[in-house]
Amino acid sequence: MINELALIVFTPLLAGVLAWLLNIRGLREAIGVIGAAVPLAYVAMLHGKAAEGLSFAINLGVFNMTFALSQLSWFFVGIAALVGFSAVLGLVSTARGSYEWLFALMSLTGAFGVFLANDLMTFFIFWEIMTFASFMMVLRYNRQASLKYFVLSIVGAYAMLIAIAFIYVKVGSFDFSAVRSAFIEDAYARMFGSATFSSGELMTLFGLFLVAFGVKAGLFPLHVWAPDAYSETNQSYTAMFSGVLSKTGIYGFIMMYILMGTRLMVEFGMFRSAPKFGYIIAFLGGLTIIVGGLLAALQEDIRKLFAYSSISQVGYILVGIGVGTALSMQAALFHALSHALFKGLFFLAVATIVYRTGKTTFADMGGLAEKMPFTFAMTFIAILSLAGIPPLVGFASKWVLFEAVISQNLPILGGMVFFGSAIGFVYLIRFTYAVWFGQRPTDLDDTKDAPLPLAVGMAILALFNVVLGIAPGLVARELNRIFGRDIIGGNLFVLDLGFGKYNALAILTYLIVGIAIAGLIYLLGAKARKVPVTDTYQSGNPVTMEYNLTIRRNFFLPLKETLSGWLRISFDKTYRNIGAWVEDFGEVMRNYLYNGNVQSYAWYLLLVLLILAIWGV
Amino acid sequence: MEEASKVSRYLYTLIVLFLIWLALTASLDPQELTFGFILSAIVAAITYPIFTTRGLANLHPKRIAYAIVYVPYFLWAMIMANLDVAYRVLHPKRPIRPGIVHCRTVLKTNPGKLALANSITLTPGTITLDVDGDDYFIHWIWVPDEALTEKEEEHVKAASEKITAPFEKFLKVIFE
Amino acid sequence: MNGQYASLLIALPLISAFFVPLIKGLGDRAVKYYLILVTAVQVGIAGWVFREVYSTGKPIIVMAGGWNPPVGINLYIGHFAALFVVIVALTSFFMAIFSAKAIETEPTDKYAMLFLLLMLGATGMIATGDIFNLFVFMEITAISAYALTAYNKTGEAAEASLKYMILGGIGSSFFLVGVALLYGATGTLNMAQLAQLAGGINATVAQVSLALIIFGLAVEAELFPLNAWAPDAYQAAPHPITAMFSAFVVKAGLYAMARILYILSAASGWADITRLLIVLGTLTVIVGELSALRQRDVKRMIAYSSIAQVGLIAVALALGTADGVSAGVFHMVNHAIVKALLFLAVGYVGITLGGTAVENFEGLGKRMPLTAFSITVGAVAVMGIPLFNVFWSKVRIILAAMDANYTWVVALVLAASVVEAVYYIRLIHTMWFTGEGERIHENIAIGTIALFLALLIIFIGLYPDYFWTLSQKAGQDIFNVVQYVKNVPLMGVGS
Amino acid sequence: MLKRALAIISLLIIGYWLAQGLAGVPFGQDKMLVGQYYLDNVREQTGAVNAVTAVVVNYRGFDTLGEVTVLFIASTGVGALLWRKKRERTAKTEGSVVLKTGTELLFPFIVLFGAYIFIHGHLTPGGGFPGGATIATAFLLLYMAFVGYEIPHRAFEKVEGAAGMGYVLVGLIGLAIGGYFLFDWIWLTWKWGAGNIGRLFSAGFIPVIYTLIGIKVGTELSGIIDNMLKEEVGE
Amino acid sequence: MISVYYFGAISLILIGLYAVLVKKNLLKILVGLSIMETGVNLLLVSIGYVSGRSAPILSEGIGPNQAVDPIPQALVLTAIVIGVATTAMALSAAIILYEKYGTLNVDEMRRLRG
Amino acid sequence: MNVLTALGEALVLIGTFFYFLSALGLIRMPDVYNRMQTSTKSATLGSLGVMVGVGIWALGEDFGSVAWLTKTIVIAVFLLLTNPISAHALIRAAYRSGIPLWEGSVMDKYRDHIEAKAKGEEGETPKEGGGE
Amino acid sequence: MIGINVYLALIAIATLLSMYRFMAGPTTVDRLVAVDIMTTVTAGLMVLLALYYQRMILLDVALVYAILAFGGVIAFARYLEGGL
Ligand code: NA
Ligand code: NA
Repeated sequence: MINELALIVFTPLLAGVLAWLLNIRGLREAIGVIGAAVPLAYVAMLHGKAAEGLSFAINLGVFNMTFALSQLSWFFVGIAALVGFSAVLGLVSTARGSYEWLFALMSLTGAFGVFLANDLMTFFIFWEIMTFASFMMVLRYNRQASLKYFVLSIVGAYAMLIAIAFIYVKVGSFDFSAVRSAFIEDAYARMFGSATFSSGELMTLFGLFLVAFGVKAGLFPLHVWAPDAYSETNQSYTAMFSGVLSKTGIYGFIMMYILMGTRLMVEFGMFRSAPKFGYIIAFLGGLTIIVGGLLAALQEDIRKLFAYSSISQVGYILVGIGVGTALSMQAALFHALSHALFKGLFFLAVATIVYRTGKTTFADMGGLAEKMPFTFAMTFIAILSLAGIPPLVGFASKWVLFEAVISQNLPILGGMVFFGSAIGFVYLIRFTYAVWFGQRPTDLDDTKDAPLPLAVGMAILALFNVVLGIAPGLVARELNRIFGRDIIGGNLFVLDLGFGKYNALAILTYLIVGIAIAGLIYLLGAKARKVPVTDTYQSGNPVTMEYNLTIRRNFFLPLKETLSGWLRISFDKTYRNIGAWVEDFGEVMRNYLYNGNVQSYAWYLLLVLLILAIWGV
Repeated sequence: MEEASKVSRYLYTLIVLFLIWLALTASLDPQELTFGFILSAIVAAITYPIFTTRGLANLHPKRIAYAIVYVPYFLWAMIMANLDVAYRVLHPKRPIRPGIVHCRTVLKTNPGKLALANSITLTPGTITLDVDGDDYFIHWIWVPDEALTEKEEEHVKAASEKITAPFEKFLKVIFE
Repeated sequence: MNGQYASLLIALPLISAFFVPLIKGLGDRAVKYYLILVTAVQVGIAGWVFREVYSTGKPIIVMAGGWNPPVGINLYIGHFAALFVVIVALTSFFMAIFSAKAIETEPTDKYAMLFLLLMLGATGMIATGDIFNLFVFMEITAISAYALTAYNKTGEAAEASLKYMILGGIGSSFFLVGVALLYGATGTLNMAQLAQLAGGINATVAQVSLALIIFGLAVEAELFPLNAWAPDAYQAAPHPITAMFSAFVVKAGLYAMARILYILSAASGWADITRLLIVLGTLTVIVGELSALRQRDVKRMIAYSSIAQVGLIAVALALGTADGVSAGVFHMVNHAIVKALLFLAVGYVGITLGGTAVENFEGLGKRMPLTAFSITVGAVAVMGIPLFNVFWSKVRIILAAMDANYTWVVALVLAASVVEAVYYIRLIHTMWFTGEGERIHENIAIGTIALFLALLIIFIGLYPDYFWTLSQKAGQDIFNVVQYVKNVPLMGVGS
Repeated sequence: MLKRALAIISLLIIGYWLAQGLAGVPFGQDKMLVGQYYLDNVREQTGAVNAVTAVVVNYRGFDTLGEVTVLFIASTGVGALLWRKKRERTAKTEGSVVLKTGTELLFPFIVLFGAYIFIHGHLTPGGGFPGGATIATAFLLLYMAFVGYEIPHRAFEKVEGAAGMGYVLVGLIGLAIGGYFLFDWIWLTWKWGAGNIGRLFSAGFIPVIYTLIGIKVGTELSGIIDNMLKEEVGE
Repeated sequence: MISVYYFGAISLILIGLYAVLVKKNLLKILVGLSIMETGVNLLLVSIGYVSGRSAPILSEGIGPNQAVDPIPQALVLTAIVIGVATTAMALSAAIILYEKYGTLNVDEMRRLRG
Repeated sequence: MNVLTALGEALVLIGTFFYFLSALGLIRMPDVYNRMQTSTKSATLGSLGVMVGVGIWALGEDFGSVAWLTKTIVIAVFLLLTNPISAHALIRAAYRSGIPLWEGSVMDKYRDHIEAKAKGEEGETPKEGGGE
Repeated sequence: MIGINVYLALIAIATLLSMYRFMAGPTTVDRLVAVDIMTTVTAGLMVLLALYYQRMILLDVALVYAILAFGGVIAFARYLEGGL
């Protein structure tokens, strides 16, 4: 019997390669779906078996590649398998050729590998596989976007590599447990005398990891790749990209806590009730929420909107992680789950829209609710979930997060989190109205509803949004298992934090009752005049395009103008300038050094001889 | 001048080469002699068409006798030439009156012309600049008054008498 | 079979090269097939030598003329040489096949001879145990490389060749001065005996000779700023030859540098030289990558990339640790495979589409999918993506460098790798996602080689154990000088 | 000017450095280790009296094989680079009769002397390379004197190749007979010329190899001269 | 005090290198390289010299302890041939270069660059 | 000291003196043509003296053998044959490469000859132009 | 061998003077003539040294040298007159 973990990790890759090699329409889709279904099935089977210490190793000679299943990794693998499977269903409809099957499934393998890795090198290897595969998905659509993504990713990856190599050199092992105990020992050593890792080294390590995981998670100001990359690829794949891949960054931060948290805490101490180093993460997370949210509001392209929204949401998770209490961690994990669920759902919906209409900007859309009722229904669940409307899963996680942050007396972070929710409403309203309601352009009259695979994918995610929203205790139970103690109390429907309580069932009941009453009123009340969405009213004055504040075009222009000063500070541009500078520098240098004149080259030789001579005597 | 038979030419070449070999090794060791003979035979086989046209006829006793007499005659001329040159080099006023003169030879064979040209080059203040058919053009460090005439034929006659004629009487016998 | 038969590695290419004039009359085709045949036999001999060395674990010491070293010259075919003669032979074999298609310029018979002698030179450099003999083989390699660089007889080819000759000439002169000093100080040219006597050499002599020898070899090993000939030569040489340059000619130089470095590790001034080499190696990486960044000619771009990788290998070899050397050797192996593939594929594009300018690569994915795929695999491998071979050796080098406290080197090298990723990604994008074109029939033989190399890249990427073990043994062969000296049956002359 | 000054200063520094190094290996001092071994054993072990030759052909025969190869590469390389579809001599002036005749007379002598040099390589200085160079000089003179002269290329190339093969074959016979590549089977196995040291038929395979090298070098250098002196002409 | 032979050898090497560094004519540069090689060869021979000893040809009454080191001389023979070979190659390449570029000035030999 | 060594040494002395004279001519003469006049013949004679002198000298020493003499004679004959040829080739090269005669020269019959020849051959074989 | 130093001195002076002509030129043929003289003188020197060291083998060297030098001078001369 092949090890379950190996199956989880390698089935998608195998399926991807097979699908790519066979490249027969229909067959490759089937193989792809199986490739994503097998891990999901195994994850489901392994539920509750994390304590059994399931592990797996491949001896590569170069080193031992090890995998192990823990509660934490089960949780993340679960998210990845679920969202990945749904995204793969989406791909059945939207994938353009075997190329995408190969790399989509390869990136899934990467993510599984990252979550299941039991040593730093394995972690890094799968991190790279995942990055590379996702990059290839973007490359096909847009060279510029993919380059930006890849360069930032690789900068992050190499930062991680240096950090890992550094730890390896000091500790002599890649193994998580060995590294962890080494750091804990070192923490004691620090407290009672001299430590192996100096303060500067630790700061460097932390910085390197911050860059490494920050890039992947989309932490401000390393987020600039995400909007382009998320939008410039297959939108079904984006569901996986945003839902799964960005979680590896989160997972990385958590691993950093686990491996060297104690040591860092001992070295750098606390800021208020959060560890100092964590506060940096949290603060950047807060900025990420704000920046992502504001920019999301200003987008004219739905793909971009959700890309920025995604960034913003990951900010929440990072705040939770940064605050560093058990509860905030749990909140972060919880929100990671809900974010994967609702953002996955969103992107599948976007994929459906793009697939059916071929359009991506608000200006070209409108009134689709009528034409795509199922998709609209799914999107509506996602909207509610993201906006944090009970009893959907988004509310539960956000509520825990709020409570966790506020209870720690961290007002700035609290404010940031709150602001994030507000701005979330702003861009969701626009999306809701501009795409689904209002006047429908005539060329969208023939738009059909979601194709079956996409529909199934959305349905699965929607189901989880609802079920886990109503029964958040399911999640809480898993989270408590990870921490080995009951941090969030309550039962299946009730979350009890000790100082606050949330009863999803009760809220559901109120909601149903409320809706029933409203429906009753609607049915019994005065007959409203039904206006077809194609019916347009225009009062006498012609609308000028320059300042056309329809909901579909430049709706938030005033906001944009207000923020114009801030918007000019663009990290994206800074990075691009750095890139251009490097290229120019390379060009100048190469033309200067390799000027073609062999006599200059002979002088180089003389120079080296001179150095040797001066050095030698 | 007609060509001798191949055998004659080959044998002549072989003899000359083997003699040179003997001079080079100056050894009567049978190993050297055997090998030298074989080698001379091989090299002669390759080179005799270039080396000689007249073959064994070169070894005619009269020729050899004249050649033997020519050596001291020429050496004497050469030493005289060198003393003359020494005088011109060491003389503070550097007494020179150079020019290119035109001579004519009666020699017909190429080896004869070569010998003449080399002899000229090595003797009194003369260097053979070019040989074109029977015409020799010679750089002369002291053109005598007799040769300074404008009339071509007179000039050639005067120059030839001074330069080529002294050697020709020997060379004619040796090479013609 | 007697280990002395390993001398066939030298004898076969030589006698085969000398034989070419005798069969030249049979025509170009015949000469090309003959070349393939000879290289195939060479692969066989190399394979036998490899098996012999790795199965017994003992090096083969070929004693020319039957004289024990240091009286005679010996070949030392240890784990490194045994591994690399296979690489040399195999690459040559592939390139011989490629040459059948790629070489149209006459005179083909001369090409075949020079080709064989280039292979011979590199083999000898790797195998020899005598420092002056190393010089001879280095010159054999270099002069055949000069000739082959200019083989296309264009002005550019002659220019590149002349640059190569001038810089190579300076390098080899100073190398020889170093050898002269070393000989003057020890009275021997045998490397094993030199290793024994190195500690006792007068400090100044040791410093100067070591510096000069390394300087000379660094020109061949393409270290910045001594490598300015390299991009031109790579660009101008016939495509199969470029592949050989990158796959093993430069490797032979690197090996020689490492071998002598460790042979003389007892010499004073050693640490300074290694430090300088690391600095130069790092600069090589950076300058190479930056120079490749905006290249419009893909062959030249890959040439710069190759130079950059060579710098990385030099860094690894100069770290002065067993891990570093092993990692360097591993990278040599991987890089040889990858660059053979890349230059093969790029060269094939060059001869099929009339040039290697980047414009010719637009739509290559549609026109020549197999070739484009090969280039992609190669490019991805060089970038250091896991599941491809180069990743493992890069990681090993980085670990070794960190271990030796060269964090700044690692940081700079990795920064340069980012640049490398950028231009390779651009190439991949150009091939697959721009341009259009009719499908062109791709040569089966070349396609098979490319596919084989690509699969090898992936195989090592998935299962690096075997090659890593080989590399470790080969690295030990270079690093463990004590063992090296023990292995050479030195007779008691003097010492 | 600045460049020249810089060059001179740099070179002086480098020169000083080299001199420092050389000061450690004093001139005229006996630094021999392996060299003394050769001097002590050369007669018995190789049968040659010229120790340099014994080192070149026998003890360090591998170098010489390489050296032969280098020259072969040069000849091949020059041939490859200067190869054109149609090439001819394009001399503007004929050689004079003096030069022509002189060459005709000297040619056999120089060839013979070249052969003398390589055949006596084990007894006197010289050997295959000077001997070959001397023979090539003979051909050079032919080229100088006769603007229409050409060596028979094909034959020369074949001889060149065959001589090279001969060298390797001698080495391989050593491998077969004595167990080592380039083993001097004539001297060490067959003991030929044992009573002859200092005479022509001695020194094992050294004269054999020198003869092969001499022929090879002679044809090679002639080939190089031929290639250098011809230019491409239109069809 | 450095011996005159060493001094000469180093001087030749440096003079050759100087020519390579400043002369613009390719042929002069190649001559410079040859001068360097000559210097190196002289150095090799000088290193093998032993005061008061003769050429290592053990005839005419010269015994093993009256001869200089044969090795450097053997090496020089090899080095000379290698030098000749390189020069021949360089001249051929220079001929092509002159054919194609019409110049031997190294400053104009710069089509491959960057 | 016997007759042979004395004779040999005398010849060597004369030979080396002519070497010196030859080089002196190289310095003192005004142009290349006249330098060759004074130098090449002195050098040849010098060589003759030195070579044969050494051969004879060696015969008088106890290590000497007849081989010394035969070999030195071969060398001497070689130089006697080749030195005038190279002198001739050089002076021809000087003339044909356009080096003018010394201003004190009194005549140049060769130029007349070349010009006449060029005129005669014009139109027939334009390739064979002769000198310049 | 009383006078050997005198002969060597004369040869040395001759070589130096030729060297001067080689450096000073002014024409290429001047330099070539200087080389020709130098090689002739050097051949003589080699023969003298053979006597001095009592090594007949050096005579062979002198002859090889003379042959190669002759070939070289002829080649250069022919090159200068356009005869290649
Ligand atoms: Na004369
Ligand atoms: Na001469």
